[in-house]
Amino acid sequence: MTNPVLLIVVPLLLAFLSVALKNNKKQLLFIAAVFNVVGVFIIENGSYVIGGFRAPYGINLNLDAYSHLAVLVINILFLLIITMSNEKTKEFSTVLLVALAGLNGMLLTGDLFNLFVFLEIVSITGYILSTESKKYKYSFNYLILGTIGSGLYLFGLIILYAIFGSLNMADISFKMLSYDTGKLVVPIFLMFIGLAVEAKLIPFNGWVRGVYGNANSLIGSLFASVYAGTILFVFGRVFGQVLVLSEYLVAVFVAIGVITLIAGEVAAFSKNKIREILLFSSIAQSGLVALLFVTGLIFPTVLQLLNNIITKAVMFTIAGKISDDADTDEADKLKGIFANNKIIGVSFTVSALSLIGLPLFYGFYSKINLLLGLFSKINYFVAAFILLATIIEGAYFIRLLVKLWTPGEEGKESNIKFVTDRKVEFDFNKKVIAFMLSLIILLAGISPSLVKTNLFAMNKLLNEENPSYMFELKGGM
Amino acid sequence: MRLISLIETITSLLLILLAILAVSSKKMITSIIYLSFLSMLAVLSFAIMKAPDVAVTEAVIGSGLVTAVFLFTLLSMKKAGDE
Amino acid sequence: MKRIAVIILLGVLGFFIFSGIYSNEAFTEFGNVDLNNRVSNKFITKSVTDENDIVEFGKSSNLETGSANYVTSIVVNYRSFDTLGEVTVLFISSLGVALLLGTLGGKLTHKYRANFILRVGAKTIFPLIALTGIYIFIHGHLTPGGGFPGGSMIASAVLLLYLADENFRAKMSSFKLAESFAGSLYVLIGIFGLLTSGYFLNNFMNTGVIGDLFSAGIIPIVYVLVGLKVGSELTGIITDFLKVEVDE
Amino acid sequence: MDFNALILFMVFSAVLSYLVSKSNIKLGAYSTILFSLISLIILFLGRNNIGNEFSLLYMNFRVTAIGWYFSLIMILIYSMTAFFNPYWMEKILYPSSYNFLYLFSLAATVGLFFAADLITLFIFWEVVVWSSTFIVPLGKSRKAAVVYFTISSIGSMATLFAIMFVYSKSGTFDINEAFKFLASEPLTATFVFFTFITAGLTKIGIFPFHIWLPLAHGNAPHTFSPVLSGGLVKMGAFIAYLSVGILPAYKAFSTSMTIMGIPFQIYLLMVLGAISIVVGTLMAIKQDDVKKLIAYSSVANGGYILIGILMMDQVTFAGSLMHIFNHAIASAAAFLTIAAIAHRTKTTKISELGGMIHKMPVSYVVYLISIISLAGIPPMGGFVSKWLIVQGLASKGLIFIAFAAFFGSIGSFLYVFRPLAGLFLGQLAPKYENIKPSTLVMKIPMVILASMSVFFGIFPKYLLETIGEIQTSIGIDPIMINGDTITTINGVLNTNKVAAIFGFGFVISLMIFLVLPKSRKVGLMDTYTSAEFIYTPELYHYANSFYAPFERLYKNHPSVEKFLGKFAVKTEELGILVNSLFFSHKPSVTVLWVMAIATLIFLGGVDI
Amino acid sequence: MIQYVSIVLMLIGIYGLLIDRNIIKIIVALNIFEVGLNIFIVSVGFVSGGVAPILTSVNSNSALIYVDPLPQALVLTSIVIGLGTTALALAIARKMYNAYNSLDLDEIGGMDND
Repeated sequence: MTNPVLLIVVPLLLAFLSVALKNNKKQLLFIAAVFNVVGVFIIENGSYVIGGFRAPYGINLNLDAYSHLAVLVINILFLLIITMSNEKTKEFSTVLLVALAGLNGMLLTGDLFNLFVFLEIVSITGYILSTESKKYKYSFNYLILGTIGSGLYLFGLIILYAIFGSLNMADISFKMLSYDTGKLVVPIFLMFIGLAVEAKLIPFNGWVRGVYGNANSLIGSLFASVYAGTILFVFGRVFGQVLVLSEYLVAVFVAIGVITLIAGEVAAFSKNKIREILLFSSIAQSGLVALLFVTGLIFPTVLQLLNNIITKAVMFTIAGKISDDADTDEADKLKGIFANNKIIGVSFTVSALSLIGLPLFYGFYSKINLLLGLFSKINYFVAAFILLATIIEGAYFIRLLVKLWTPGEEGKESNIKFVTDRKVEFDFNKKVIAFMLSLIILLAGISPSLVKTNLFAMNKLLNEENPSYMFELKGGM
Repeated sequence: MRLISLIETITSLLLILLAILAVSSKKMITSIIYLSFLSMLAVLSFAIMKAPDVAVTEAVIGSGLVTAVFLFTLLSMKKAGDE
Repeated sequence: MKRIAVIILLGVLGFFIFSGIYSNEAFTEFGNVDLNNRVSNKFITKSVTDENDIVEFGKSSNLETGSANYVTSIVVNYRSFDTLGEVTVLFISSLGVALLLGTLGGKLTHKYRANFILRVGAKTIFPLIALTGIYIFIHGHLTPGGGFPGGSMIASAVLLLYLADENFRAKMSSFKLAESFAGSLYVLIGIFGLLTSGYFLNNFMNTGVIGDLFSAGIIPIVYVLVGLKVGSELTGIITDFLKVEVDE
Repeated sequence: MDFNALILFMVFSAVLSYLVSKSNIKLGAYSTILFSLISLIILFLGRNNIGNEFSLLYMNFRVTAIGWYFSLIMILIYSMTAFFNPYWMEKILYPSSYNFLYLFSLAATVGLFFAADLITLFIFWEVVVWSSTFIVPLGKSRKAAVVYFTISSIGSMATLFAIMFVYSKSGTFDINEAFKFLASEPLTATFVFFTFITAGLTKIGIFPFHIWLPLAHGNAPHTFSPVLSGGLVKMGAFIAYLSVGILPAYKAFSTSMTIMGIPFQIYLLMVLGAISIVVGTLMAIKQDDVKKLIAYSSVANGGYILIGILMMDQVTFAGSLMHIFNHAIASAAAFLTIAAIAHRTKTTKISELGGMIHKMPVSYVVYLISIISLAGIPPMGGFVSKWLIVQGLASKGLIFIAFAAFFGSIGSFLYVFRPLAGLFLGQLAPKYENIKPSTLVMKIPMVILASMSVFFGIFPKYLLETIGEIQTSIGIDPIMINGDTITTINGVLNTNKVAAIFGFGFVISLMIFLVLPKSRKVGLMDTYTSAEFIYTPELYHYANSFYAPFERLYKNHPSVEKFLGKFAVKTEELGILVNSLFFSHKPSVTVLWVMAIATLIFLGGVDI
Repeated sequence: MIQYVSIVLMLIGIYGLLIDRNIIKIIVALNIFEVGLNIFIVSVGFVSGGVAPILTSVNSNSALIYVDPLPQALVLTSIVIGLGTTALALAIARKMYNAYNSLDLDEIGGMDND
């Protein structure tokens, strides 16, 4: 098997079948996730046209180093997350199957309109998943914003089509190279809005707080990790590689990214609920990743993105499980919760420290790389903002960790008797996978060369000047 | 040719008018009905723009099914409100 | 006050969008489009893979896509992946609606007992509408329409029956099966193409002469499946919407 | 033994200690003593390693004389403090993790001092920060850990910026090479100098970054406060040394404006050091909690150390290096005595204690010695080093700085006396009538550290010779020392004579004490006023608001704590603002933002 | 003309989104936006004097001037997606009505966890 289209259509097929095979939905989901994880190791890089019509006329799938890495990570994380929150997948199995298909489709497609279709599929699965919390006003908000966003994306895309006469990524990219992109502010910004709504950039992300803040362990981690990762990979594809941005737009996008970064961290600092802290941290990280992508840094950005989504998968699962069991996720009411759940606590801590970017954890490696990239591009101010954000991030994460680990009143020694009486039982799956992921974070931090050389796609990303080579670039007409 | 452009102009103006009415009407039901008319005019404009496929689809889905779904929703809410 | 502010804001925004779009000379004005600058020109001559100078209705045969309707050729051949996605969107929405409303028990119409005319009329008119729908999607490659309007028509016919016949709800589960069957078959056809020719959703059948009913390769088959699937999905959506809450 | 193996050994000993602790907590605690002592011996004997280079994973190391000196101090403090660990194992929430982090942070400090490139330096710096951050909240304050980490990360992020900046200009991370280009670029050098040294300033606790010291040192577990105060603070001194010794600061600033012959950039930091001396001293006088008092004295002493290091000359620098050692052992010993007292009494508040001399005479003597050394009173080591620093400053005519140093010395008498009188002397509170003296294991490190203080006060040459070698190795004139006579430009100090004089004085006063009749002892509860029995005698204890009249002088002083507290509140308010501005359940709010932003951006980017 | 109108329609839809507090009317506004968008997409492919993109016995030759069929194909997708989201939105609206017994977003209230 080498054709990556199977990553999309097999989950889809199983989704269609799952309507008929009601009782085996959960197994079908698991089969599809495992199939995809196996599949990502077998697929071979290249351009795959659908229906036999060559790009840019037909739709093609681009499997280059960038999208290969993306599908690799996203599929593995998807499998891990549904295994971690195994008990919650039953009701949403079909939705998750479609989501899996859509996520792979978004990452692989080489066509901007096809991307819109998959974006809609993924968004709709998102709307449905968000209704799980029964907080319908937030789902409604999400739906309206998502629809308007993708509508504006389509609007912008059609304007581009009217100008360039093509919908193919590589073709448009090729044609834009010899075009005065300063004239394309309106369509590109409209497309940006569409992706920014999903990618959680301030101020386009009014839905995030209500949806993430009430999500359970499965849905929270899916949103924060797999969904967010996918949309940011796509963001990087569209705005980092396909569309040629004018200097003005680069400045605008960087400004939006910086605002998102700082505002997100500051908002997280003011929060007490674990999930809200995490969601604002996710927002900030999205801003960071988005701004790095538009500055043209691909490799370090991907590293940082991986850091974000892997750690968020662990942390949101734990936070969601805590709030499912303890009926609250306010840190003040959960003091010392990790004293009775040490493995989970260690996983959470390692993830948090990695997200802050402390050494010996993977996050440090990505942070150093992105700083090197920014400094080589003489982007001192952005680097300074990132470091400022790190300080805030460190403050609130350490505050959270200290609360969750060491119960106690000010002026009294931390003692087991201050531990909250709310009980949280973590099941085997969560413990093992969370711990495994934190071990990976640790290993990758201690020896980044492991990541560099062993993740085959990563190596390619590292070695090439412009790691994204979309196939048949000179398809032309 | 003249006739077409006349129809086009009238359609355009009606579209805007209906859209404004739909947005600004106080009652939900009128709003939905205006939306339905808007879709029908959209069908007309698709036809003007030589898009028969789109026109058929819009006629069936846009002005037919969407309106029906809207009305059912409203109906169910009314019922819930009655009880 | 708020309204005026919003109108002013949107007015300014509209002005910038207009000037942003129309100040760009590359954006061809309404009606002045030159297809030679777009990928569509190859769709017209059907020469994406085979070079054709000209395609003639009723004469040209064995083209890369045999649909006389260009839109259909794009929807089902050139960009069939979009269509699969589109079907999926509808599928997932109907699923979402079912998850949200499917647990409701009551039936909106139960209070209004359908009268004789509706019952009889519905039963007579149902085959007509359904047949029209089927005609539309079978002839999708020749005439305007296709799977989506055809499927919708079937859905509206079913809706009629549903409104008229109180016992009809028991039979709804067969639609789920039809939906599942049609969707799976659509994907399987695609995979079959992948296995035989290496391209997913490849048009692996002969296309025949343009304009014939059985001429467009897999297009009629796909459209039948799409029509069935869309029909059953829309039926599902509508029946879900016709449910009401029952007090427990 | 190769230091390559030393670092590996230290890391693995941390893991090993964790595993041992998992099976037996006490044994784990003893293993920390064992492992740190072994490391100390390896390091001490491995002096011939100086000059070696080696690498682990992607990290590169180079053993330098000064790095060796700093590591020695660090491991000494850690290993001495480790003797107290067994007694705290039951009281600490996560004993095994504590042992792990204890040894792990030690390994990281050694890695830091041997770093050959800036990334390695930064890695170990941050590792020390986060591993010690998790120990602090096990003590009395959760907030302390957050403040400690936040202030540390302000410093480390600034330093990281400098490191990256230097790398982007010079293309190398090697400590010796990376900064070289700055010699000819004064403007860039100024920027790099200030950003790079920030981490050092935060760690030493230089004003305005000093607020974490009293919080963290005062509230950390009693067995970790000595390490924080005696050990980890010295990492900052190392960064300060790198900023003037390796970064060619004096060369780069040779063209810039000078104040008293010192480039204004460096002078500015010296002023900060002087402010720290003043602030630390004044605040120390106020404290009722002994641990906070010593913490503030660390702020003051940090000022001395920074000033001395920044001078980079023959006398002051040597004094500073010596003071690093003296302060480390003295403050560790002081904290250890407090720990020993707290082990029995469960409190560190001066006003709650008193008369401890009767119960813990060894602790008393050790405390006396170390606090005298901290205050820089002869004949302890602290005196020699402070004398050197003041000598150096005076010889350069740095009047303001010298005045601050002088002020610090005077003030230190005041704060030294307070715990001495309140804690050890005076009446014993009735509830402590039956407490036992500290255990033998606890006495070992206290006595060792105290005797070192005395020894190096009387025979500083053993220390100063090493320091002289360090000075030679980094290219400045070594301190002139002949026997026990230290020669500077302005004066000569013979520590033996000083010690003899003080010893003589001590003997005389001892004789007076023994000969003169004893005063009657009054119990703490034995208090009457107007012939009425007082039911709250604690409030009338003289140690309660000891320096009340003096403190009143600067009661309403401006405070960095308050300022930073306000800043944190403002940040939170900003966060709430962000929340309410952008996050609503109504789509119209976000849509309005989208449209407004789009309008704004089209306004700037669309040609009309 | 009709192209300008389509953009105006979109703006009116957004206006409705901004002004209306009733969730049903918000969905109506969303539909107006989508109708405007669909008309815009089709208008991008319109060629004046072109014929509908279907080969028939009358227009039997591909050498004729056809309107661009691609945007029309895209609009088909867009319409169906619009239906899907509208249905889902209305289903959520019904659930909201059941949960909060109101259709007014102001009445439904803000973040319940501030």
